[in-house]
Amino acid sequence: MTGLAQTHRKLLTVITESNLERDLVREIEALGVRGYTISDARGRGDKGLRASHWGHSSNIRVEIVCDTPLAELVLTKLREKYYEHYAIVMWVQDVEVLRPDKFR
Amino acid sequence: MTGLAQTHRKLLTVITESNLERDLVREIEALGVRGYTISDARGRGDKGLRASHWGHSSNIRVEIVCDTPLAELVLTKLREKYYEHYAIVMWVQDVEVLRPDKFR
Amino acid sequence: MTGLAQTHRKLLTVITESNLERDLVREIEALGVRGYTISDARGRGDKGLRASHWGHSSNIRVEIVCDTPLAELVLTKLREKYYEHYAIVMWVQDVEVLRPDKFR
Amino acid sequence: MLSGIDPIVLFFALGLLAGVLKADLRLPPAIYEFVSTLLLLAIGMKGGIELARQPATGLVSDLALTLLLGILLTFLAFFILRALGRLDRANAAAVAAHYGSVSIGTFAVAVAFLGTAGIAYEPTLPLLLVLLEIPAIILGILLARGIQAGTPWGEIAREVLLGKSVLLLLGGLVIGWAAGPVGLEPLAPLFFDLFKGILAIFLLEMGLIAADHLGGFRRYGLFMGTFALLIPPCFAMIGIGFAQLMGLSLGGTILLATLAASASYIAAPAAMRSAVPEANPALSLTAALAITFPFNILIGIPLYQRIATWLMEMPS
Amino acid sequence: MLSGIDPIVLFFALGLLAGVLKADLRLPPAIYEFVSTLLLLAIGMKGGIELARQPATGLVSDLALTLLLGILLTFLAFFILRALGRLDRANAAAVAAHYGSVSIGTFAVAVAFLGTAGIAYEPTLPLLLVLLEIPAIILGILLARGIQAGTPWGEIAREVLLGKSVLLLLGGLVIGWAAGPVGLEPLAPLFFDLFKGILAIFLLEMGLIAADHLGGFRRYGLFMGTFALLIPPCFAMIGIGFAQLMGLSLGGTILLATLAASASYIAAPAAMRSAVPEANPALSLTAALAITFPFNILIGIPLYQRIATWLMEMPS
Amino acid sequence: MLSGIDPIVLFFALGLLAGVLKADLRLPPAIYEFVSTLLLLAIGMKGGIELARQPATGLVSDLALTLLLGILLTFLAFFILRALGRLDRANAAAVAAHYGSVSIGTFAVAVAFLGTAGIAYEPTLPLLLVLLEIPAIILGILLARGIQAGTPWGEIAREVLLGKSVLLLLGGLVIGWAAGPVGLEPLAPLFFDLFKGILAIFLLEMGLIAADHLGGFRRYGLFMGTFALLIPPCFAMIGIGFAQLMGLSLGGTILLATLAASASYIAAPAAMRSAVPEANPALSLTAALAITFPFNILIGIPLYQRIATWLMEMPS
Ligand SMILES: Nc1ncnc2c1ncn2[C@@H]1O[C@H](COP(=O)(O)O)[C@@H](O)[C@H]1O
Ligand SMILES: Nc1ncnc2c1ncn2[C@@H]1O[C@H](COP(=O)(O)O)[C@@H](O)[C@H]1O
Ligand SMILES: Nc1ncnc2c1ncn2[C@@H]1O[C@H](COP(=O)(O)O)[C@@H](O)[C@H]1O
Ligand code: NA
Ligand code: NA
Ligand code: NA
Repeated sequence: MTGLAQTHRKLLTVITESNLERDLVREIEALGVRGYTISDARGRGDKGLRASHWGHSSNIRVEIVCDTPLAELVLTKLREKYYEHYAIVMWVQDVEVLRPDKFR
Repeated sequence: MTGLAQTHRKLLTVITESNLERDLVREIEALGVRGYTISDARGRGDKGLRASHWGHSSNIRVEIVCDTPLAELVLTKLREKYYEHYAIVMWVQDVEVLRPDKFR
Repeated sequence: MTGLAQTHRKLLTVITESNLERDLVREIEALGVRGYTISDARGRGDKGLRASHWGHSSNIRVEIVCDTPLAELVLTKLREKYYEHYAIVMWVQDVEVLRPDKFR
Repeated sequence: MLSGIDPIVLFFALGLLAGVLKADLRLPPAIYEFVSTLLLLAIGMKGGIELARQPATGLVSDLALTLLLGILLTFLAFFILRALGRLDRANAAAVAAHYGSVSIGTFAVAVAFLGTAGIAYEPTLPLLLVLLEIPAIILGILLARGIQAGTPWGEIAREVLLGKSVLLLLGGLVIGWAAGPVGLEPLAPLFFDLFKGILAIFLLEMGLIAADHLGGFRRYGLFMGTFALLIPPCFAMIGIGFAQLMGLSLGGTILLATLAASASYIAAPAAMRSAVPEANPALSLTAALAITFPFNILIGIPLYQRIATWLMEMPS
Repeated sequence: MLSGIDPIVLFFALGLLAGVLKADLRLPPAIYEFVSTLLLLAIGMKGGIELARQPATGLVSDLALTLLLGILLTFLAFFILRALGRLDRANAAAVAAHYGSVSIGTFAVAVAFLGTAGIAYEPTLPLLLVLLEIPAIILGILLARGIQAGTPWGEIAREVLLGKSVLLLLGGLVIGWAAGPVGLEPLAPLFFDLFKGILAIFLLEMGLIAADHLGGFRRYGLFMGTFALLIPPCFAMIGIGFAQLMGLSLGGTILLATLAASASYIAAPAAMRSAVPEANPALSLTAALAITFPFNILIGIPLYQRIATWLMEMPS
Repeated sequence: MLSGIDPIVLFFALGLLAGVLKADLRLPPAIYEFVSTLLLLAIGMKGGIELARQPATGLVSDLALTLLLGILLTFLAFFILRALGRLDRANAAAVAAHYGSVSIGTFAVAVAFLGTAGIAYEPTLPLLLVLLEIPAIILGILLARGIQAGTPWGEIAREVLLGKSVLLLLGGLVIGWAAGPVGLEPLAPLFFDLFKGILAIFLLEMGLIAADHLGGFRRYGLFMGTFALLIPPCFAMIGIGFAQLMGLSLGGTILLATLAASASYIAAPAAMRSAVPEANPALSLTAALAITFPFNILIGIPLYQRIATWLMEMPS
């Protein structure tokens, strides 16, 4: 885009078990993430259906806009910590942002 | 991105009527989609405001990460089945993923 | 993508205070936005944690798919109106859409 | 003090007013679900208790007549909509399905009215309510699509028969019948003592929802408005006729009239949306929710009560 | 067993404790909405019933005095915050709007206290409550922005007058008045019998919310803490004075004192956020929710009751 | 009319049926939260009131025996699962933690049963319930991981001790004790009169949830099914034994037996998921929710009641 939002950042999206919310937030804040957005979700993946309307098996959808090194760091750490035993999926996209200072 | 999440996939986002959820899920699973994420939404489009806090007129937001052929297949089929009579909007983006095996 | 969804548009994502919903919708509709999707969210940013389960401090997540000029217009206007005093974050991405006529 | 006004009707008016003024008042969907669950269970359980007290007689013929009533009303509505309203086939069929079916909220208000007036009714009425929900929906689909090969009848039957309202009404009925009046006593504070208060909250929400649909009024023109206003009293008369055939009491007659006069805004819309997608859902919903529902609540039920009383007190 | 402690206060303490300990206890927003809707309707209806029983006299002068009280309290708060607290104009105006306005939760607790103590109060109090909500908010905006051209007064008036609390209180009042004590009897189990239980749940939630805001305490320093602690008893005295001018009974006096002492945490924050965005919302909310609300609940109301009793039993 | 059937059990059956038929019936999570909050507070408050009436004696030894019971049951379950079921260490430990801990929903049903039967129980039972929740979870983690350096014991303790159920039960207990029977009277309509109705709604939801987990049945084979079916009565016998050691009344004995027989599906799953992530959560949940819970509700509690009565009426 011209002019306005020309700074490039990464948008990292994480879908995982809602009971991990507290732990995951603590984790990413420790890694240096200063901003994130969370919403509730349900879905299906390798670990089966996670759509019960009960806390036990619903998902959260976490979005983090940050620079590439931080995105890679978060990706690596979350993979190490949660991939083996938890329902989790992550993907990365390019985004343009205003006020790059807000997104490290 | 370097190293980590270098496999490319498509992210297909579908916004449609929440009462279609059960039907749509059955449809995409039949097409071979093995993973998807759903959250609740509201909005406005050609079919008017869909923001009542009542089941009749709220939306869902479905995200599917998969490879290009599957994304095209899903896009075609959903268009054929729902475009004429239902409130529905779809868009496609590029994403980088870890563990490409999870996303066909 | 081949054939199907080859028209390019912008996806503008806005995260902001949920109490702004009514005002912001009026604003973007006045700017010419004919379609948008809203969902509820929580998160953290420069203005602190916005995760109370109480109306006062929760967020909304607004998505607008439109052409580049409109995206820039919306971005500029929202920045002027809300950036100084409200918790707000925006980012822009490229998307491919079917039925380009639906997205101005 | 306006004696004689039932306060639950005022709750509907309050919701309507708030909705029209676009006030910042809305009940979360979870509360709507909760409140309607309680009402459905309570209505079912009331019927079940009475059934345990005095077993139903002549049930089979009553059920058959009820089915017939549902079919008749749907056909009638369809032909009026086609002939006078010049609606296309799909829309006429969808609207007809709404008016051939019933509104449980309207039924609950009528039950509350009878309670206040101290008028008893047959315990089978909740059963008739369930039965009256169904034929209109199936017929509506048939009228719209003909007997096509592709129609997913299995899926449609499942959706209708396993809908929330059928399940909770029948479930309540069986529970009420199995546990009997004594067994249900510990549940009475929630389901029976709070019934009218819960209904008030429900009607507040219904007012808000109806207000959302008032806008459709203008769009669909004079014919639909007239239709939505005149069908209820006409269908109520047919309902009274069927009640006489069944030999129902005064209370039962009022309730059957109310059922006939009411239009579905839960089961029918969901079924029509999936089976007759080419019909405009706003058309039926506006008529059923924004016109017929308020009419029945505010004017209809007292009217049907008066007519039924007058008819049944006539020396025969 | 600590006789004399009202258990609803303990629910607030439990919520506060759970919040401070960051325990995994939270009531869904839908429940908060439900519970506060019930409380608002119940308070309104109680007033309406009494109004139907004994029509209000001298209402106009009472309403005028109430408006005056709201204006006076807001000005007072503003000047203290500017002069002693050295807050900038926008923040001083925003906080003043909170303290000139009222807290319905605090009012509900006072109503419950009077109920337990068997003290009657004038049926017009819910009306005064509604009236007291409004001038502070408008004045707060004026104090912050002056009489500017761009101020969307229409929008602001709409937001305040059509806010949830005004609508439900007035709606309840009208319903209570129109239906009268007998008409409302079937609604009593939900709205009146459950009142105190519902209030307990509400206070549990308020405790959790207050705990969320305790953190702000440190940040805004000693002055705001002192302000939030000393304003309530001072404003309560002014409220007692106005109550005497209106000739209110003991119950009415206690309630008006409580209203004056309380700070808004629903209507005022929403209005200030949109009309005075440069004010820090956390500042007012911390003061109103984390300090003034608990103070009034735990210490204030019994204190005002004692003072009012003592004053009114004095031979004049 | 099937006299003798407690209707709340029928609500569970209705939910189960609706779930199995994949009917369109679901209670919003907010309602589940609300309903379980009310139940936990009510159970706690009931205990607190009794405690205010008749202070507990021999409490310390009862608490010690309860801890011992929790430890014993967890070890027993672990060894059976390892030796007979050939489960790996992590899964055996996780399932054992569920069965050594308790289900509050099951306890609530037993309390309701005793209420109907007019059988009193010791006021300390809610306290024992809280205590019985804890050792199994800690032991389960120890059995899975050994005494490792990295275990975040602080975090785990916080999660267990500040879990919703512990907090609301203990909070209710303290409130009930502090306010006493008279002070709590105004809260009785919500917490005590509605108790059984609220429990019915809770069980309807539990039926829906259990149905969701029935699928796991097939997957985990015969052993887990048998385990989930036979452990309850065996553990109930051990519970009865401990009750005799404590000298509990008939009601207390039935409740302790029920607690021992029940398997946690809230506290334990959450703790195991974070502390023993390599264990399959579906395994424990299927057993606890889809088999053990229904068994206890439908067959277990009446059975334990009969056995306890028979034992305690024996001349000693
Ligand atoms: N291909 C996919 N596209 C979108 N979301 C997915 C996909 N696969 C998994 N998910 C989401 O990620 C959660 C965890 O996935 P899994 O670890 O594969 O069970 C699922 O419950 C879905 O919500
Ligand atoms: N341009 C758009 N950008 C984002 N979401 C849209 C857009 N247009 C439509 N939507 C969403 O898609 C739903 C259906 O759109 P429609 O079929 O145009 O009524 C709407 O209710 C919106 O939630
Ligand atoms: N870097 C980020 N990535 C994703 N969401 C963010 C980010 N920063 C802020 N947000 C969201 O935007 C809201 C407002 O941000 P702020 O204005 O920085 O307080 C926050 O409450 C978050 O939900
Ligand atoms: Na009808
Ligand atoms: Na005040
Ligand atoms: Na156990």
